[in-house]
Amino acid sequence: MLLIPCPFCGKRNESEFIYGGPVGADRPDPNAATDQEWVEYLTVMPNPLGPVQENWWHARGCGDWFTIWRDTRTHDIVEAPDGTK
Amino acid sequence: MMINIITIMQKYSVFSLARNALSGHRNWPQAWRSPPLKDSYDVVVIGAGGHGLATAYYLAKEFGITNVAVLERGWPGGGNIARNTVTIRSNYMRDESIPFYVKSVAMYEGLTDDLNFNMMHSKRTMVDVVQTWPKLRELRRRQLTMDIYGSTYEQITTEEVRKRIPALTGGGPDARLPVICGMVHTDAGVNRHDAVAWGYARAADARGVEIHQQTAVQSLLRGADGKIEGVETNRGVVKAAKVVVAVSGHTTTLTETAGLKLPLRTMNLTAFVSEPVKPLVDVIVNCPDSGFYFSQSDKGEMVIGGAPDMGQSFRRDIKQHVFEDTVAAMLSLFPSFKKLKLMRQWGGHLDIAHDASPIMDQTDVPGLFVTAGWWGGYKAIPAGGLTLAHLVAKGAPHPLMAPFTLSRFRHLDFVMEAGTTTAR
Amino acid sequence: MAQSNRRAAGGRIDRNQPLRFTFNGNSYEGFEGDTLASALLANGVRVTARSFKYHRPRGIMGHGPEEPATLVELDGEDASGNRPATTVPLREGLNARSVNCWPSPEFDLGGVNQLFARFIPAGFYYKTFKWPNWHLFEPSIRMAAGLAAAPFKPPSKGHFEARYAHAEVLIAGAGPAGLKAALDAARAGKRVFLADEGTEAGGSLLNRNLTISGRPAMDWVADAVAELHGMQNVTHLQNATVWAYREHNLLIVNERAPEQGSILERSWRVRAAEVVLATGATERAMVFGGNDRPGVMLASSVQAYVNRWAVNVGTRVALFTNNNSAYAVAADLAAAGIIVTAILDSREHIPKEALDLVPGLPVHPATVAAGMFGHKRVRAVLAAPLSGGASKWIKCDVLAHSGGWNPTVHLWSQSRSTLQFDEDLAAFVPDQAVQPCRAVGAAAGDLTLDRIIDGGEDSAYGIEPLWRVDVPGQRGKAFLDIQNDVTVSDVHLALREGYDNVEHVKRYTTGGMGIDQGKTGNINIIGTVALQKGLPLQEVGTTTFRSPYTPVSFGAIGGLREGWGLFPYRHTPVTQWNKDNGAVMYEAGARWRRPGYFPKSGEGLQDAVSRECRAVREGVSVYDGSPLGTFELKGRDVPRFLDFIYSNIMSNLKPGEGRYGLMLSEDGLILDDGVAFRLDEHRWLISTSTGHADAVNQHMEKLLQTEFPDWQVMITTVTSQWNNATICGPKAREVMQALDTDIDLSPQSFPFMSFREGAVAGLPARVVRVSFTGELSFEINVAPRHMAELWDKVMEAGAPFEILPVGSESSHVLRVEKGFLSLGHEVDGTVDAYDLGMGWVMSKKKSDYLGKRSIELRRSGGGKRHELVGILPVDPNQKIPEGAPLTPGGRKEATEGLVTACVWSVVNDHWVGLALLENGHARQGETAHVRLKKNVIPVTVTKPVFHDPEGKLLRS
Amino acid sequence: MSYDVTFQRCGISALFDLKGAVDAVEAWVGDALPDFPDRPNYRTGKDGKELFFIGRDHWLARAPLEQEVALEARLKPTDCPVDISIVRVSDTTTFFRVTGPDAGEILAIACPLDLHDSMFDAEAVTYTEVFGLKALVMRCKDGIEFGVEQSFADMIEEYLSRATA
Repeated sequence: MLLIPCPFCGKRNESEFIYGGPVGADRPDPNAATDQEWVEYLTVMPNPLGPVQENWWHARGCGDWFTIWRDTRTHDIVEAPDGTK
Repeated sequence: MMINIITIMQKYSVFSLARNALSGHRNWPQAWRSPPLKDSYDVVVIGAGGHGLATAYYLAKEFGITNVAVLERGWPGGGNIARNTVTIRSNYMRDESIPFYVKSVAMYEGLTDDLNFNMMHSKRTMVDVVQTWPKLRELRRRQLTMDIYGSTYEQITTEEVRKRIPALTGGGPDARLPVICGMVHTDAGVNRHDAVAWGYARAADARGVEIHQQTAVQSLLRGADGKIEGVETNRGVVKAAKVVVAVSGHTTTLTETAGLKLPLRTMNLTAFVSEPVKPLVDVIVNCPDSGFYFSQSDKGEMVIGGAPDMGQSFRRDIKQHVFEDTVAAMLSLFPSFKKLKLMRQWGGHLDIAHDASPIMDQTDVPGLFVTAGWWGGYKAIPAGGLTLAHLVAKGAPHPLMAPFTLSRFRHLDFVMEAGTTTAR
Repeated sequence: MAQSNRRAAGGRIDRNQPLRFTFNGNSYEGFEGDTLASALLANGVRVTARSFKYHRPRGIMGHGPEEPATLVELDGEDASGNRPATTVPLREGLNARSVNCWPSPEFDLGGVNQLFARFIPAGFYYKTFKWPNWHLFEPSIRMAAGLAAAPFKPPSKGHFEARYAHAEVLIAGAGPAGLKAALDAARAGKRVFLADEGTEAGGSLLNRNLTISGRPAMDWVADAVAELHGMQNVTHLQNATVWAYREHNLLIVNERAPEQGSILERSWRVRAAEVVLATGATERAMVFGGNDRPGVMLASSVQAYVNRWAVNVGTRVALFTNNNSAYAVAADLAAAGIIVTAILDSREHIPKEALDLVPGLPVHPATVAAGMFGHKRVRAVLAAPLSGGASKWIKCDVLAHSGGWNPTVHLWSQSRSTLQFDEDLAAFVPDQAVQPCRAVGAAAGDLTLDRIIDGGEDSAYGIEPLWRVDVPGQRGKAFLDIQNDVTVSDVHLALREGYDNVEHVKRYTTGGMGIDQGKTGNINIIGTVALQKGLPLQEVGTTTFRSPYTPVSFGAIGGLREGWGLFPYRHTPVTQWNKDNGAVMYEAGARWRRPGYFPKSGEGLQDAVSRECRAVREGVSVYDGSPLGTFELKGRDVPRFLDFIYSNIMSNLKPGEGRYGLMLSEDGLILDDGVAFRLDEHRWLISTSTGHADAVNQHMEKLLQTEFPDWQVMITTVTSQWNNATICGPKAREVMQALDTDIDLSPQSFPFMSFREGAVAGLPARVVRVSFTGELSFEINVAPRHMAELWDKVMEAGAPFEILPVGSESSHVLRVEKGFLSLGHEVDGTVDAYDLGMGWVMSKKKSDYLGKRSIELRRSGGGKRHELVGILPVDPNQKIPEGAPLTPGGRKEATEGLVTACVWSVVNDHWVGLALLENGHARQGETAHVRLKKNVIPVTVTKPVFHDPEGKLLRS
Repeated sequence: MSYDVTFQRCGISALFDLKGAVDAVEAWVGDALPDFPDRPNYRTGKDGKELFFIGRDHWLARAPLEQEVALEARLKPTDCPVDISIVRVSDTTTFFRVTGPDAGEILAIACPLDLHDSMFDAEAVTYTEVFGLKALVMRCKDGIEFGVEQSFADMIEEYLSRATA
């Protein structure tokens, strides 16, 4: 069970959060992107053997959506969100 | 060549066992050889797990391609196949999936003879314990579609469920989630995961396939024409015009070295076993509404699986809260297990495709094949190995695997299969 | 004969508290402070178990959780199985049995396996039992395997508890090193959590005669414990095993029999800033012929029984060692008046400080034990000089052996911190920590008490590793894993067959896979592999250490969360009324408990549902719609936000107006459907389906906070601020009038899809004209504190119109008759709005909204589409199971669709259904075929609406 | 009872949800409420009213139920400017009190948050988890008070009786 640094509440138990998936590519202009670009944007996510940036929602807390960098090998949080107490 | 290799393989039987017993078991040959690593092969299979070894075996057996090397970073059968809960079943929902798993289950049932290695395949049947009406509707939908493909799924009453699973004393009328009924899948079974890995390894070896342990592939090599050319390993370059990536959770780690992007994410799934006790539960118990399933191994351990963890992970570890959810769900239906003890638990990482269905295909890199996106991939090993071998040998997908090729993503035609996990 | 081996005095037992207990049907007596093992030894019970595979007689070998041989099951109140006898505290009336032998360990029928031993080497089952098939053999194999009987009922009284705790320093182990660490941290004012698996603090000091600065070591322990208990910032638990070390310094502790009312066991989830592992060291076995015979025991255990439990396990003890620690044992035994018949030491040069401990005792350098004489009790040991000289039998009734010491690194390793093989200690010791954690004392490889307490001098340990005895003329099986009956030759066989990785050896031989997880034997397996392969142990490496350190009952892990504590559940103020009025309650979405239908006595489901449907179509009904998800939105950018998340346009709604809409996910799948109302210029109210309220909330917040942080949209969840009673049916308006409201109910001033605020039955209310049934319908929203009152008044005002409460079953029927969408039925992750005949909800004007591009892309692929149609069974009385597939011509081949719903329509007097059918929109009027197992049901394909197609009624 | 505690279902309070930039919200509410807390997850109080700072640009105002009408008249949720949001949510939350010497023991079972006085003092208030649900937790006389989504109240009551059994 991770100890996740919420920018508003500080470190809290993982059970208070809902995982929001890795931070993928920016949303391309749907009217300009090619089919392949669009499919890639939708389906291909970063899957590094190492730090990944991911979204978490403090659903059972202050309601903040924020991102952290978490190392997928160790689960160490290598970069906390800005403004974490 | 093939012939004298086969003679090397000593037939396992009660007679050979007795014969060897008298010689103090000093004459058993190696289950597989350790030949020197050549600098090129017709096919290189990366990963000596279930799917990799099976693919190599069927390449040799069905398509006569024996100049094959299986390269393994660790040791054969040391990956997810050593970490799964050996549940073999074909109760899926969609036309794309059911026939594939029906084939796989049938192949498993004949595997002991085919490989001359005791898989200890035990056709236990699986009982789904149903606790909500929407789940029952979904299972009924599966039932009638499965029937078209000859997979059996019968609804039974709560009383019959309790008769088949005497230890199921929870889930009464006043329970939080009362048991409504059950669904019986008689095709389901369990076997020994080590036997599957070692049996395929031994039989593939006997047909000329080389298995190289402690041989870690660091990157995939492409020629100027963009085609696959071979692999770079900790023991040097190995050339091959065809390379199969069968490395479970690490698929993207490798394919990225060839500049390939795949819709895969690596997640952690855990399992645990209880202390060994005398026979108590004869069937595989699956409780989709509660989010756990288990069976009792021949050694007497309850082998229990639950929901996957949130978030990508290459760390084989236990999420305490996910684990506790599974245990609490189990105790709700099996209160007598409160005094049963946890003996061992572990995690394994696997990659999950965007639509949670497997991917078996030749990639955009000519000559580079992947088999990935397997969760619950153990049950798919024989059919997965056979159909992928077909693709590698013939260059065209086997009809059973056609729905699982990468092309489905081109127009977002996902295979939305609800039957891939009991995760709630 | 009672307690014949009990010493006259001494030991940490209370001789004033005799305890009666039963073992394998015989009754014995022991004392408070005994374990089952110490009491059995005190009573001279030698054979206490039979081994797993060969059913060889076994005795007690250890004195703690490392015990590999004697597993018992307890009957009665604390019934449980597979407990090492060494960890079972004795209590009055304890009733224990050896596992896995019948009728008794003294005479065990399974013993015949010994005759076949040579035919069942490691992995034999992979090679046999193949013909005719495994099923022929499996049942008997299963009966033979498994140890204790399975538990058949839960504890009859008491309960389990799981809780959270937080500490600045968590210390595992209350031996000298752990107590020292606890004192240091506690004195520094830190919040300390100290947990120890034993019944009392002291660790190894409990078993040995040591002094600390001139005083008995246990006095020092008592002082330390007393001081810790005096401090507010210390939590000190005994009988508490730290069994798991998780990520981010979360450790799990299992506390047995806490002094707290009816709590059986308690599980602690401790989050610690720093962890100190003072888990001590475990003595390892020597590997030699007959090393499993009753009477062959770990040297430290023999010492523990003499000192801690005042039990002479034998009268003539021989020792076998490769290090100095056994000499202190010999000294204690001699001091206790036990005859030490020999000290066999595999080392050629024995350090002086060792010899000084045992003046006058017969020490045999460079000599090993090469066999044991005696089947059910040891009588002599075969002493074999390594020089090759003649070996000779030496009398003894106990052989105490020490293969050296393993730091107990299970938790360290679980934390993912690394190990390295220390050549001096000949053991794996902690190396790099990857979490805030350190090991101290013996767990860190520091085996010297003085150093642990006050950094004194290191005294010699002098081990020269001996992984297995290998001399000519060795007699009997040499066991590496006593519990799983794994011998040296099993490991050799595995290696010979190519299973040469340590993990392979473990799996092929099952060595180390027992309940003790090979605490005494694994290192010898690794050593044996290393010798055979000519590798250093570091390269062979260890197998993975997995939680739990020792087995933990599932009850403690589950805590209170079984049953009703497992899944949250939600009630509305009307739930009780519903139950009182005979509602059959269903599990609805989002954990709501809702009425399914209200059967009259003796009435079946179908009759009840039809009766409720008739009321809605012909009279009037009331439905508790409170669980619908509702959100208030406010802010400058709400209009554009709604236009982005709904597929149709919402921004042009006027205050008081509402509109049905569809929410799509970015990849074009249907997320939810619901209604959006504009309350005033800036305030909006949206409703979602019950089951998706949380998902929609998450979806909206994620978009706003991650994609459009500068959009001003403020969302407040009001699901539980508003409950609603929905009056529905042709007579709904009359009931509303009877309820007395200041809202003008005429269709002109209060049309369909509009919203009014006012008083209803004297209560402040929001009334909404939506309809999920196709009938005239008023949704009266009030605050939950008023809901019960409103409900009563509705029933009262509706009585003259024979108003009926209805449940979700009839709602399902009614929506099917209208062809209204139900996410749980028609939406299965493949269909889009066009397939559902809802193209009208897909805005053509908007250049972009969630899901638009993906749906265009998907449809451009030209793949087959399954489209929503109505189906009428050719036989009006033919029911069709929901979920049934449609196949071409009803043949047994790939499906072309499925029946999503099928209900008895009271207005049509006919079973009617909805289906997703390949190319269905173009097939109206055709006959399609539902494929069942035994038969085929022909159905006519129709438009998906069976009642009031123009929608006159709901607008009326 | 193995724990020396009593728990009490207190029902609902007057509760208003406030969102928006702090200046804008402050300007609108004026002196209708206590001063705005300057630290996240802290509360301020004034003549029976309390103000909880429980999220980014997010506050809860709490008062005895009998003050609800008056407070609503002061806060005027329906009239406040577009850039702030005020919603009456009194009915959404049911409050419980766990008091007595062992109150901490019960919260240790229910709540993963470290409620040690050195970590969570008398003025602290925060959303966290209680018996697996989102809950608003704060100290009260002789114990802990927490609020949960009103529809879960029956479940929490049942859970509390099991935990204190």
